Amino acid sequence: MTMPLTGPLLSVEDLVVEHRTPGRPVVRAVAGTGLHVAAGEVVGLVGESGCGKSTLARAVCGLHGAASGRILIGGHPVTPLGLRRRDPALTGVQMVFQDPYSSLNPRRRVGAQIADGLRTAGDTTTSPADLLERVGLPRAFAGRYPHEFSGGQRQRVAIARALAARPSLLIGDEPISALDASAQAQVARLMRDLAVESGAGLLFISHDLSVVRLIADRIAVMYLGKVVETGPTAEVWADPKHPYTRALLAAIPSPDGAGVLPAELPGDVPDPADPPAGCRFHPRCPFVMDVCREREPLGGSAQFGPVACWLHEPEPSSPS
Amino acid sequence: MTTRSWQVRAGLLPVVLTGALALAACSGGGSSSSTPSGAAGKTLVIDTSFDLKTADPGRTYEPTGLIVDKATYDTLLTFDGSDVTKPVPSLAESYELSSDGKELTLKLRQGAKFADGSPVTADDVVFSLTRVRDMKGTPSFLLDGVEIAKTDDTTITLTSKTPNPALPYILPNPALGILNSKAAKEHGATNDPNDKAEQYLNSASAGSGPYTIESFNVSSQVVLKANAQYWGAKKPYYDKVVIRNVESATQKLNVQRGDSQVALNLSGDQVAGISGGLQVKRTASAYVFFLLANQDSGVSKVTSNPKFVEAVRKGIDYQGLLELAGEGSTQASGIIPSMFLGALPADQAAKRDVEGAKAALAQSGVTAPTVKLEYPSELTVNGLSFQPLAERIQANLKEVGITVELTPAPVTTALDNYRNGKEELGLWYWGPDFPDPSNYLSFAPGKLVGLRAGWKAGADKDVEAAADKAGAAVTDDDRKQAYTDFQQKLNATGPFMPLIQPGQNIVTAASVTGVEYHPVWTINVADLGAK
Amino acid sequence: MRSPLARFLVRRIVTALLLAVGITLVTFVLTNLVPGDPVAANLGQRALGDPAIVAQWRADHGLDRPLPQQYLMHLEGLLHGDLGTSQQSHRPVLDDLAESVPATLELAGAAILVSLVLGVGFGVVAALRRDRLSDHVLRVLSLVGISVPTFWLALVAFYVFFFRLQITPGSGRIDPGMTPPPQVTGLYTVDALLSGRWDVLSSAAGHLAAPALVLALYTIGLLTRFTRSAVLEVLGQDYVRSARAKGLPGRVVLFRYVLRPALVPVITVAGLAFGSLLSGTVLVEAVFAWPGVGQYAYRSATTLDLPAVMGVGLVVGVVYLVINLVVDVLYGVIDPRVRVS
Amino acid sequence: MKRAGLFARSRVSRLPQAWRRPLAVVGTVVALAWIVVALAAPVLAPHDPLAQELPRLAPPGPGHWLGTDQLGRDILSRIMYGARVSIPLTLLLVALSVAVGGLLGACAGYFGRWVDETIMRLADLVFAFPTVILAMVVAAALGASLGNAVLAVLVVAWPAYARVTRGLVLGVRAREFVLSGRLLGFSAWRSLRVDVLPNVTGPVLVLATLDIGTALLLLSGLSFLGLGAKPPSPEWGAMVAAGVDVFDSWWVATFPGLAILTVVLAFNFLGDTLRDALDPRTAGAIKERAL
Amino acid sequence: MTAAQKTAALTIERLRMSIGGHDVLHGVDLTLEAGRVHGLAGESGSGKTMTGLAVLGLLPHGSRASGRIAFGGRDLLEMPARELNEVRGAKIAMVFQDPATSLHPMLTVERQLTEHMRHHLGIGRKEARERAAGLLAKVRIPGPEEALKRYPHQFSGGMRQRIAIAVALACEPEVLIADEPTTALDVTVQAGILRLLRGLCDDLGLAVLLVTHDLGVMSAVADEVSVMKDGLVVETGPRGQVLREPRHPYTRSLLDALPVPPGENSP
Repeated sequence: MTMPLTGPLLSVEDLVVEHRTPGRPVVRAVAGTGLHVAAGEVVGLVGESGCGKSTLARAVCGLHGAASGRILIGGHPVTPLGLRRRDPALTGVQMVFQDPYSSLNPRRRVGAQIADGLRTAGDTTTSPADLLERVGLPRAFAGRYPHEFSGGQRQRVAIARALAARPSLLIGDEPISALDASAQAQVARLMRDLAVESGAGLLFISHDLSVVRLIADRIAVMYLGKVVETGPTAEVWADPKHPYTRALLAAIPSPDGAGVLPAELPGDVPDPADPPAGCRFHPRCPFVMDVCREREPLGGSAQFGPVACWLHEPEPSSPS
Repeated sequence: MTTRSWQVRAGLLPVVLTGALALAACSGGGSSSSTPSGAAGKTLVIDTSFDLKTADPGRTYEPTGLIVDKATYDTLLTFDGSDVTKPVPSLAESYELSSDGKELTLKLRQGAKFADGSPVTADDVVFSLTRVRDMKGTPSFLLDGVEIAKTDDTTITLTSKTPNPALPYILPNPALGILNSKAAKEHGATNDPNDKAEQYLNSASAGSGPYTIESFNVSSQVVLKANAQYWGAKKPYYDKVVIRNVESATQKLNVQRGDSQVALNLSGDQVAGISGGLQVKRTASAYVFFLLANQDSGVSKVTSNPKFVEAVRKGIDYQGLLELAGEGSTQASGIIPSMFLGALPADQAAKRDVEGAKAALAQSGVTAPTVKLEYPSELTVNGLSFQPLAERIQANLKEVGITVELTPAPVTTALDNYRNGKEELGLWYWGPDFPDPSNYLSFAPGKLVGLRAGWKAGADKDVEAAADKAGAAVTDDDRKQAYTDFQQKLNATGPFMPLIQPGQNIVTAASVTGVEYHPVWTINVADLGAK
Repeated sequence: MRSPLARFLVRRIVTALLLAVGITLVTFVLTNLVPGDPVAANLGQRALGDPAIVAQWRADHGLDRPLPQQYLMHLEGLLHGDLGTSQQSHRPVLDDLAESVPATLELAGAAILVSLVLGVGFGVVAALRRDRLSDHVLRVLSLVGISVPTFWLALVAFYVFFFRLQITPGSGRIDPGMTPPPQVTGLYTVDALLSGRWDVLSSAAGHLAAPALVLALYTIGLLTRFTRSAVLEVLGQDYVRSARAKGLPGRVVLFRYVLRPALVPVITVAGLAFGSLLSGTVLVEAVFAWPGVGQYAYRSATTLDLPAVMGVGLVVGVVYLVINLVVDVLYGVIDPRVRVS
Repeated sequence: MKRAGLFARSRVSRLPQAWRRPLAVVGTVVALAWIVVALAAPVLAPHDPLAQELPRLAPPGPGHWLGTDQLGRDILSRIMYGARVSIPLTLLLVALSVAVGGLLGACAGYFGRWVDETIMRLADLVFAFPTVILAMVVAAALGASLGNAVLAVLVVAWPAYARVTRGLVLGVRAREFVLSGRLLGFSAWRSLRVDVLPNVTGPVLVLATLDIGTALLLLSGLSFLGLGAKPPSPEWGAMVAAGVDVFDSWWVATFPGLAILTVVLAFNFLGDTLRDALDPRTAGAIKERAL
Repeated sequence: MTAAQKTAALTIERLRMSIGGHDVLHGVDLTLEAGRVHGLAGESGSGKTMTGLAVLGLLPHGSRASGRIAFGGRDLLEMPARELNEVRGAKIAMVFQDPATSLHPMLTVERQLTEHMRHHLGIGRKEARERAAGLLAKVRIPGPEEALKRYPHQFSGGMRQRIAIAVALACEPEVLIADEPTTALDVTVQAGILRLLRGLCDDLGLAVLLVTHDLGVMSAVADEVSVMKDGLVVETGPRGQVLREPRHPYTRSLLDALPVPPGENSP
């Protein structure tokens, strides 16, 4: 099912998502931020663990309610998934999850699980075996149970199931982080190729920048509940603007055999329940200024463009 | 290989600990295995299955309560040993029944004292007896319609509207024990149902008996201690008497091990194997087990059929039931137990006749009947539980072609149905309230037990007339004749089937003396001594 | 700022109080489901025949009111420490319970103590000697322990140890000739110890041994199985491996690294096991003529003594809540994560 | 990378092995033997279990291998017929507990919120009472009969299943395949039926096996207290109770007790082995409820 | 870096191991040298972690090992349990993958830092405490004195791993086995830990066995690299050679699977 396109396929605006645990302070996992994905576009959302990128993805699927802000899919607001069936208008968003060992029902044949996706799309012509073929698995595997597959194969099946629903937006929530290194790049590429081929947008979440670099058209860097920098992948990679993005890139050890020790970013990620005032990154920022401690550079809105940093305060006239 | 030796050493530790603990437990057990009877502090331990609600004489009517009250209270009259034919003086030194049987005059003994040392007065007597009557507790019927008056400080007059020749036989009942009225009143005793003295009387006896209550617990044990002030000639032998609530099976083991000196409720089966220097006192008890068949057609169309009743009566294997009840038991030929005046001779007892039963069943027009037999599940009478009897009856009647469905119930529930006359078939027992056949007139139609069998007044004129005649008879010969007649008629057409009188088997240590079974109070603790 | 443990406990106590109200409601409803009229059970035959007395009795006991009102009266009484009057003993239920509860607590307490020592001990041995002979033997034994019908075992034990072998004393809590020690805790062994009555102590301990062991067999089996798996689980933890990698002596690793965390789940189960011990007392007390709550409960239930049944329900429920609370506090003692933010 | 797929892999590969463990073999053989005895009792039993035709209280000997009871009935025959009473009833009871508790627990776990609160607080309440005491009161309230005893035990047994099932459902519900299903537009019921329940049945059934013994102990305990089977039904607990009165005739109480012991033991052997074979994560959940 | 020293601190020869009858190591050969980091790479299940555990005799339940692990002239596999225990923690220390689980959650940092010091070195509580504070400072834990009183759950993941390293270094071991020490950490934190490890190796002359699946990490800190596959070391050599000109096809396939060709991803 594809929806008429009005503006970007996915538009997240000023989204706030909170985790509440009785007896503990409320944690703002996503603290008022925005994100856009266009049809056919591959966006990589990167950040370290606990920065809220998975929560953001889940909110987009309706798996987590938003405390405030808006999420629109093709102009259609996302409602949290309760006990009722998912709004058919929203089934165009499908997700591939992190853990290959829990992403498939161990009690059902993979063919049947892929068929669920086909049913969602109302597709009566395609067979599960066709989809298995598309994700690079033998057609005969449709009759097998998940435990007969390796981790990488399972993720392929999960991708096949998501694709079967003919999504307009595919979300990968760390879909490769639990795989062996040799399978990671393959699966990531597969996801990209299939999404682009079908004209869907892909929101690819990962903490592994090198993989994101490989497949994403655009990259969004998240830190402590906020997107701090977005931009075309090559641009961000070549010239990271935000100090955090720089630190993140510098920390990646390169397998070049040169023995170069990666750069260290001192300090710890602050407690999301009690974020620092002003710029959230200021306690660790090597370029911290007074203004950083006091005022928050609001990204994504009119004031700040793709980089939420006082170092890159935009010209008043040129919002991106 | 990996090293694991540390695990072995550490692992042994709990085992060592455990062993020490087990040893401690065993050594604790061994040291106190038994107390020799009598000598050490002169403690007597009596095991019995408790049927105990209260130690307040005005409320008590359960066997265990009567044992306790007999030991802690004196009554105006009493019986000597197990002889229930002649009331003898106690707090009253003499009594006289007027010729019309309506007025009983008692002379109070001088010098009798309560345990607190105060004298027993006529006022105490009047208060105690009036209290029993007007408080409407279980035993109040004993004094129904009896006026109690103090003539002077040493004379009490009991006046009844109708002739009451049984009254001297009623007065020994421990329920009519004389309270220290001053002490009792201080603790809430009154002459009406609002009496509040029970709690006090459960914690401390207010009587003049040879023992006083040291502690009292309706579910576990009652401890009596000797009344140092006892006024009577025969002082209590034991310093302390412990009456414990023990299942009959355990009673047997306890008395055999010497853990107790008296076991009161052993069934015939349990007594059969007993040995080793124990005394066994076997007596037929005054309890009568009987079967009732409800005559109310609203309750059962089947059991109200006279031919069906006949089939049941003929179908029961009385000898087989006797065998279950064991040694000391006898078949009940009538509803009045064998030791009472007017009891039916043994040769008139019902006999099994399966063919006759089948014939009667055929005549009844009821085919393949199914009836419910209710009985109290956890109640035992002298160690005999209702369960095997019911099962045997079930088997007996099956041979006749009657299907019996057993519905045991806890005694309270069962009692409810029984008292309300709702049981189709019921298996119960009757213990005499006092040793007199007049007690059994309640089996007549329209009377207490008759109604429980759905036998309403007017249902059987013949039996009713016989009952009235028996109630009015005054001389022993007349009474004997009338009661025999009443029972014969009852057996012929009534809804009751007397079954057996179980034996009362009292097992005591060899050293214990003075054991006598008494039909009213089972055992008089004060009579017990040691060699 | 309150410590997490305090906050945790406050929350537990509030839950416990709500549960306590629930318990009163359940017992109340249950006891009112019981067929049979308490009047018949409690009045004399004569009084029963007199409608005025019956009505009066019903009024006195509030039985003429609608059930919700009866329940509120019941609750109000509870607030004043009034559990009503037993229809059997005609005494305040509280007094009855004050006599029978310590007896059962002594029995169940001794049993849980034995179970903890033996069960945890066996469990640790079985886990450390996993898949060896001793492990297999303990496994079979512990399974036998949880499979034996308690009521039957009580009979067999009484018959064999008391009657045949004559190594355990007979019925009751102490020798009948002895006077119970002055009441402090109500536990004869403890009271005897406090008052220095060694003969009573020995007698009480002796009387306690057999029923407590019979009662404990089930929980020993339970705790053995449970401790074994808890210890095995901890043995597989990374921090145990790192402790061993540090070259710490086996003793230290066992007690500090293995037992302490393994005890956390064991304590939970021990708390639950205490509940099953209370159950067992109903079946064991009769055989050993132990004057405890089990006998009282059985008697009350079968004689439809509603106030007594409600009292038992409440006391037992409260004991359960207290045990749970103790378990919670122990968590805090053992595990700093509960205690420290 | 250490997170191996214990969930799916272990169950498939380890269960068959479990059956070869000696305890499991003994358990299976004994349990099967009892089931055969129950089925074939009319053929196997030397006497009519109700016929009061033998000498009373005869010790074990020829013609009555396990002796006779107070009424002269053959104890061996009664025990054999007793298996027809106790075993099916226990299985029925456990099945009912699984059905009631499992369904309630699944609902509590899946639907959460007030459904969860209501069901679990109810379960807490039941847990606050010792099983025997509660069952005793319920049985007394309903009246003594085996059917009512089963109901009474059901009342105390369901919460355990509710708790375990709820815990398992909570675990499974958060798993990614369930979320995927919901994202594909599964209704809550379909999700529960297709994705959740099939993945909790295994552990719940193991718990049920473990619980058969406990259930039999409780049932026979109630009968022992006179709140279960009605005479003359040869129920084992009731038979032990009948033996109490005739201590000296040890065989009357001993053999029915042994019958209970062996059946319970057999199922415990089985259940214990099955639990060991189960994936440790889910086994952890049911371990709590070994009581 | 003191590459001139070529003294073997620990040698593993023909190490074979089986768990429950399944062979997991088929004869592993490795040599660790003082002051050098030896990287052990491979995919999950290749046996690299088991090799590390075997050195300390910390094998899982039901496993058997054979071959030779030479340390200080003795074979650790043959060493009596008691003596091996004296080597563990004192001469050879280990750091595990997940600091969240490898530290005891119920014991204070001080206790976990000092207990083996006191046991192995026989020093008093006070001295051990002082050394512990010094160690925490060395691994750059802020406020070492305060930190000693706290429990592991009160620290972040990176801090916990630093504490775990401090614990490993407490008795001044000669060999450190680090089993995926940064896998559970974020990249920015990982960078700090890698720097710390490299620094400690250089400063203290430790022989480090770094087990990791991340070739980037390997490239950053390891001097020598061994690649394992299915219980065998398929290739060993200096870092530059193995990562740039792999000889074994398996190593090559590992490198080819990387998302970014080597040398191309520096910003």
